[in-house]
Amino acid sequence: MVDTETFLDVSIWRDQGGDGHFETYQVPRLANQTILDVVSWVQQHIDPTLSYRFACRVGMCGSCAMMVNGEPRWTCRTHVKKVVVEDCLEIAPLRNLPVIKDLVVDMDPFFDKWVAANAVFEPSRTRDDPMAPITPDDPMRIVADGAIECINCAVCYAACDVVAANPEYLGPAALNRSWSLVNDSRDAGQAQRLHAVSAGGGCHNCHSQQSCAKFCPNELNPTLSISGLKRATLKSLLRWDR
Amino acid sequence: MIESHRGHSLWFAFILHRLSGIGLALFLPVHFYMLSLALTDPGQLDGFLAFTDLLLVKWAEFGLVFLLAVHMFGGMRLMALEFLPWSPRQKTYAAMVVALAFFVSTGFFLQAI
Amino acid sequence: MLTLRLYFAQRLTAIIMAPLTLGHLVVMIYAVQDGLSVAEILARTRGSVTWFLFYGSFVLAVAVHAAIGLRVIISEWLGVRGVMLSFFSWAVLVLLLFLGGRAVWMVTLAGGLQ
Amino acid sequence: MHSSIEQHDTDILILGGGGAGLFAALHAQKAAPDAKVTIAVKGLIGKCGCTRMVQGGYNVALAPGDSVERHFMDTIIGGKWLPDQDMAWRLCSTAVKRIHELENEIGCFFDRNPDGSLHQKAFAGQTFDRTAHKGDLTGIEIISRLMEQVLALPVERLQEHRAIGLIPSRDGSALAGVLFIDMRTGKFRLVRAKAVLMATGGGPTMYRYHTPSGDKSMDGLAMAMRRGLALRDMEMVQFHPTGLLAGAGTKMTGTVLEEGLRGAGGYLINGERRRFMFDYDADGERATRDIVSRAIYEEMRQQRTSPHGGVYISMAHLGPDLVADKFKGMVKRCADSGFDLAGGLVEVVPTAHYLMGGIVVDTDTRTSLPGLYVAGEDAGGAHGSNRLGGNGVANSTVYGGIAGDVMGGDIQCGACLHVVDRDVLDAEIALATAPLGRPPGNLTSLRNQLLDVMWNDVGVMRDADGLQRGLLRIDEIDVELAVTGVAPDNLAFNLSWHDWLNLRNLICMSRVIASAALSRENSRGAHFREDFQETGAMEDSYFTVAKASEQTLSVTRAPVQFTIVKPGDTLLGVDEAETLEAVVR
Ligand SMILES: Cc1cc2nc3c(=O)[nH]c(=O)nc-3n(C[C@H](O)[C@H](O)[C@H](O)COP(=O)(O)OP(=O)(O)OC[C@H]3O[C@@H](n4cnc5c(N)ncnc54)[C@H](O)[C@@H]3O)c2cc1C
Ligand code: HEM
Ligand code: SF4
Ligand code: F3S
Ligand code: FES
Repeated sequence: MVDTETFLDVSIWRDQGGDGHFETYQVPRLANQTILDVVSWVQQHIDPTLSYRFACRVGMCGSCAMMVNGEPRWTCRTHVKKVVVEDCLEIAPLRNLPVIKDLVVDMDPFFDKWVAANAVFEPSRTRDDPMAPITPDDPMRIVADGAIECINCAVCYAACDVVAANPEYLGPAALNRSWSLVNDSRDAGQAQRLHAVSAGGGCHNCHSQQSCAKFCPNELNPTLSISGLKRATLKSLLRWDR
Repeated sequence: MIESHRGHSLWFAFILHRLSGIGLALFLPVHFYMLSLALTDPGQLDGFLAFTDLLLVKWAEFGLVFLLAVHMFGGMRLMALEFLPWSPRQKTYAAMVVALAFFVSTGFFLQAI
Repeated sequence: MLTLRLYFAQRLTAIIMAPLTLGHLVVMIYAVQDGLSVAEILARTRGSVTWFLFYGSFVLAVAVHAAIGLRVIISEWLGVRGVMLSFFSWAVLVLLLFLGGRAVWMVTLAGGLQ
Repeated sequence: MHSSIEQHDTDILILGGGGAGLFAALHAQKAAPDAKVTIAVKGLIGKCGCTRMVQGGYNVALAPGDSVERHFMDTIIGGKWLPDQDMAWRLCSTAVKRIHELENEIGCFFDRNPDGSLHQKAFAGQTFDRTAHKGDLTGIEIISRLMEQVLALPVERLQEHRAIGLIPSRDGSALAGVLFIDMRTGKFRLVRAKAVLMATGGGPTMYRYHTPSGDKSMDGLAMAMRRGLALRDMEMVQFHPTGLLAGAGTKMTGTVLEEGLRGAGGYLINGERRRFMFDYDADGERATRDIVSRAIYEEMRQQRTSPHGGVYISMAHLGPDLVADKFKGMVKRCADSGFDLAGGLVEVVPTAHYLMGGIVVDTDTRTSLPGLYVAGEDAGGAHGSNRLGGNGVANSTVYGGIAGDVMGGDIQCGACLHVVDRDVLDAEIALATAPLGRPPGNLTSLRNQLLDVMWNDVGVMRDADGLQRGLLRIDEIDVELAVTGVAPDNLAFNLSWHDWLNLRNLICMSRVIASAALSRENSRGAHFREDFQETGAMEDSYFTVAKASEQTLSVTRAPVQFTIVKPGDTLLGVDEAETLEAVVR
C-alpha cells in the first residue's frame, strides 16, 4: 500500500434493465491495483450486489472487458495508474453489446456473428490421417499466425463505430478469425467463407477506422485482416468463380 | 458517459473522409446546376462567377477544393491500405493526406486571389 | 450496408475518378488565375469530344460513387434500411446522372461538334 | 419454493466448458446425432476454466524415437507409482489420436518444425521432448478452436448456470438430474438428463496463492461428495514454484510466471539478495517444481523475504533485450501489472496450481453412480502424486472425448430419464438458500482466513500438528460461514451469494484435503510431510480414498494395482535409453 490517504473516485454504471446510471464510490488506492481489483473492491466492501464478470485474471479468457474512461479495455490487465485521470475512473459495461446487469454484457451476439462469419475451421482431414506438413516459413502460415492469437474479448467489437451503427456488421474479431482461416491451407470451407464475409454485414462495411487495432490488447490488427478479406473476395468476384 | 474510444488520428481520418464525402455530395448538384446555367442563362452564371470573386467566397472555394483534395487523397490512402501490402505507417499516411490537401487547396487559393 | 458488388463499384469509380479529379484540379488552378468567366469555360470545352468524355466519365463515376457513399452513411447514421434505402440510393444516382449529364452536355456538345 | 424452479429435460448434460466439457459435447453429438446435448457452464462457453490458461502445452508421444510406452513410464515415475495405471495408459495412448483430432478436425494450428512436422518441446520430468504447443498460448488455441466447433453445433447452451446439486432418482439407483442457479436471474433450474458429465475442473483455489481461474471452486467435487461418491488422492495438490506476488489487494497475485524462466537460466533471489536454490539442490533453479516450491517456502519461513513476503526472480543477467524477446508474453504481462521482468526484480511465491486428486472413475469415465460420468481435472487417478506439465490438458481432452463417446452410446442403449428424489432436491435448495435469511457478514475476511489456514497448515510442507490445527480452524470457519448471510433482495448476478456458495464448497474440500494429507504418513510427489519425509516402499504404494456419509468424513487407504508395470520394472526395451540425452548420444 503506497498511501492509505489516497482514494479513487470511481463512477460505475449500474443497470438492472433500463434504469442505467452512474454511481460514485470511493476506493482506496493501492500500489498494485488493476481496474478489475477496483471493481471487486467495491463489490466486496461497499455494494455486494454489484455485478461484473471475470475468469482467468491474467488476460487469457477475455471475460473482463469494460469501458474504462471511455475506452474498451481488458480490466484484469489494466493497471489503474495507466488510465486514471486526476484520481477519477469511469467504468461502464462494454459498448455495443446488450447489458445483462451493471457491468455484465451478453456476449452471444458477438459469438453468433463469429459463427455467421464462418470463422469456424472446416476440416479436410480426419483424425486418422497424418497431420498436414506445413513449414513455419510457409507464407500462408505466417499470415494465419499473425491473426491467430485472439482471446475473443470483444474489445475491438466495442471500439468499432460500424458495429454501433450497423447491427448486421460481423465486426473485427469474427472477420479477423475468418482471415486467419482463409490462410489456413488445411481448411476445406473457403468458398462458403468468402461468401459469408461478403454478405450484408460483411467485411466490406469496414471503413478502416482502426480503433479495433488500436485497442486490441493482444496487439492484433483486424484492419489488416479485413483488408485481406476485401482483396480475397474481390479476387474471387473478378474470377467470376462465385 | 466519456466516449474517448474515438479520440485517435485514424478515427479522425475516417470522419474527415466521411464529412468531405458528404460535403462534396451536397456541393456537386449545385455545381452541376450552375454549370448548366452556362447555356440557358449565361448572364446569370457570369453574375455568379463575379460573385465568386468576393473574398469570402474565395475562402469557401478554398474549402471546397480542400474537401475534394482531402477526399481524393484520403480515398487513395484507403485503397492503398486495402489493396497494397500492409504498412505500419498508417498514421503518417493519414497526416500526409491532410498536408497534401492543404498544399493543393492553398495553391488554388493563392492562384485565385 | 455494403455488399461485395457495391464495394467493388465504389472502389472502381474511385479509381476512375482519382486521375480525373487530379486533372480537374490542375485545370482549375490554371483557369482561376485571372478569374473565371462563362466565355472562358466555354471556349475551352465547347464542341470538344475529349472534354465530353473527360467530364462525362466523371459524372458517371461520381453518380455511382456518391450514391453508394450516401447510402452507407444514411443507413449507418440515420438507420434507414431495406426498400427505403434502395429507393434513396437510386434517387441519388438518377439525380446526379441527370444534373451532371445535363451540365456536361451543355458545356461541351450541346452546340454541336467543332 | 418449488413453484419458482424452472424444469427442463435433455438427453446428455455436460457441466463445464473447459477442454473436457467441450470435447465431450462434440463427441456426444457425433456419437448420438439425434440426442439433445446441453452444456451448462458457470461462466461463458470456452471462456472460463483453466484449459484456456495452458501455456506450456500438450504431452503426446509422436516424434520418432518417442513412444506411448515411454510417455506412460514418465507419467508413472513422475506420479511416484501412484497413478492408476490403466487410466495413465489410456491417457498416453489416446493422446496420439486426440492430437490428430485437434489438429485435423478441430483446427488447432500447432507449431511446426522446419520440416513441417509438429514441434515438440522439452518439459520438466520427461525423458523426451514431447510437448506440442502453439507458442506459449497453447490453451487459447485449443479452447478457442473447440469453442468455435461447439458454437457451430445445435448444442443447447446454458451459460452462467451454476450447478449446485446432483439430484438422484427417487429410488436412488441413478442420477436423475442437476440443480442449477441461473446466475443471470438468480432463479433455480432443474435439468433432468439421461447422462450427466461432470467436468468442472477441480482447481485448488483455497490457498492464499493459487493459479486457476476465478470461477473454479471445486463445486463438482463437493457436489459428488454430498452424494457419497469416493474421492482419491485428495492430498495431492501441485504447487507451481513461481506465482506472481503483487500484494493482497490484487487478483494478479498467484498467477503463473512460466516455468521456462527458470529453465532459461533465471535466478531466484531471497530477501537478502542472495541466490539460494543451490542450498537446497544441486540443480539449483532448474530443480523440479516440488523441490523449488519447498525451497522458496523454507526461505519464506526463515523470513528471508521480499517486501510482500516472497522471493525474487531475476532475469536481467541474461540481457534485458534477450529476455524481452524470448519471453515476450510474460514480459508484457508483468509490464501491464507494473513490473519489469526483463530488467528488474519480480516478486514470486509458490502457488497452488493443480489438483491431482478427484472422483474415482473407471477408464470409461463412469462412476459408482449410474448416469454420472466424470472427466478432466475432476477425475482422480491418472496422475497419482504428481502431474507432469503437459499432461493436464491431454487428460481433459482425452477423457472428455471418451466421456462423450460413452455417454452417446449409453443413452442409445437404454438410459432413460428418472423421476427426481424430491427430498434431495428440497435439501439442496435449502442448502443454497441458507444464507439468504441471515444477517450479511464479511465474506472476504472469511475467505482470507481459509486461504491463510490452507497455506500455512495444509500447504507446501505439512506435519501432523499443523494439519490438525488446520482441520480445527477449517471447522471454525465453517461454523462462522453458517451464520454469515447474504442480503436476499437482489439475487440476479449476485456475486456475494455465489461467493458464499464457493466458500462453502472450498471449506468442504479443504477439510478433505487436510484429512487425506493427515492420513498419508509418507512423502510422495506433491505431498510432503516434514514428520514423514520418506516415500515408503514403492511396492506397497497405496492411495487415499475419502468418502462422506451423513456428517462424517472417512479417509481410507487402498493399494495401488500395478496392472501394467511393477515398481522397478519398465516397459521400455532393454536397449532403449532411459533419457533423452542417452538417445542423442
Ligand atoms: C495457469 C495454468 C497453466 C496450466 N498450464 C498447463 C500446461 O501447460 N499443460 C497442461 O497440460 N496443463 C496445464 N494446466 C492444467 C490444465 O489447464 C487443466 O488441467 C485442464 O485444462 C483442466 O480441464 P478441465 O476441462 O477439466 O477443466 P477447466 O478447463 O478448468 O474447465 C472447468 C469448467 O467447469 C466450469 N464450472 C466450474 N464449476 C461449475 C459449476 N458449479 N457449474 C457449472 N460449471 C462449472 C468452469 O466454469 C469451466 O468452464 C494449467 C493450468 C493453469 C491454471
Ligand atoms: C476523386 C476521387 C475520389 C476518390 C479516390 C474517392 C474515394 C473514396 C473511397 C475509397 C471511399 C470509401 C470510403 C469508405 O468505405 O470508408 C469513398 C467514399 C465516399 N465518397 Fe469518395 N472518392 C472520390 C471522389 C468523391 C466525390 C467527388 C464525391 C462526391 C460526390 C465522393 C463522395 C463520397 C462519399 C459520400 C463517400 C462515403 C463516405 C463514407 O462512407 O464514409 N467521393 N470515396
Ligand atoms: S481481435 Fe483483439 S480485441 Fe478483438 S476480440 Fe480478439 S483479442 Fe480481443
Ligand atoms: S474499428 Fe471498425 S471500421 Fe474497420 S478497421 Fe476496425 S473494424
Ligand atoms: S479475466 Fe480473463 S482476460 Fe481478464
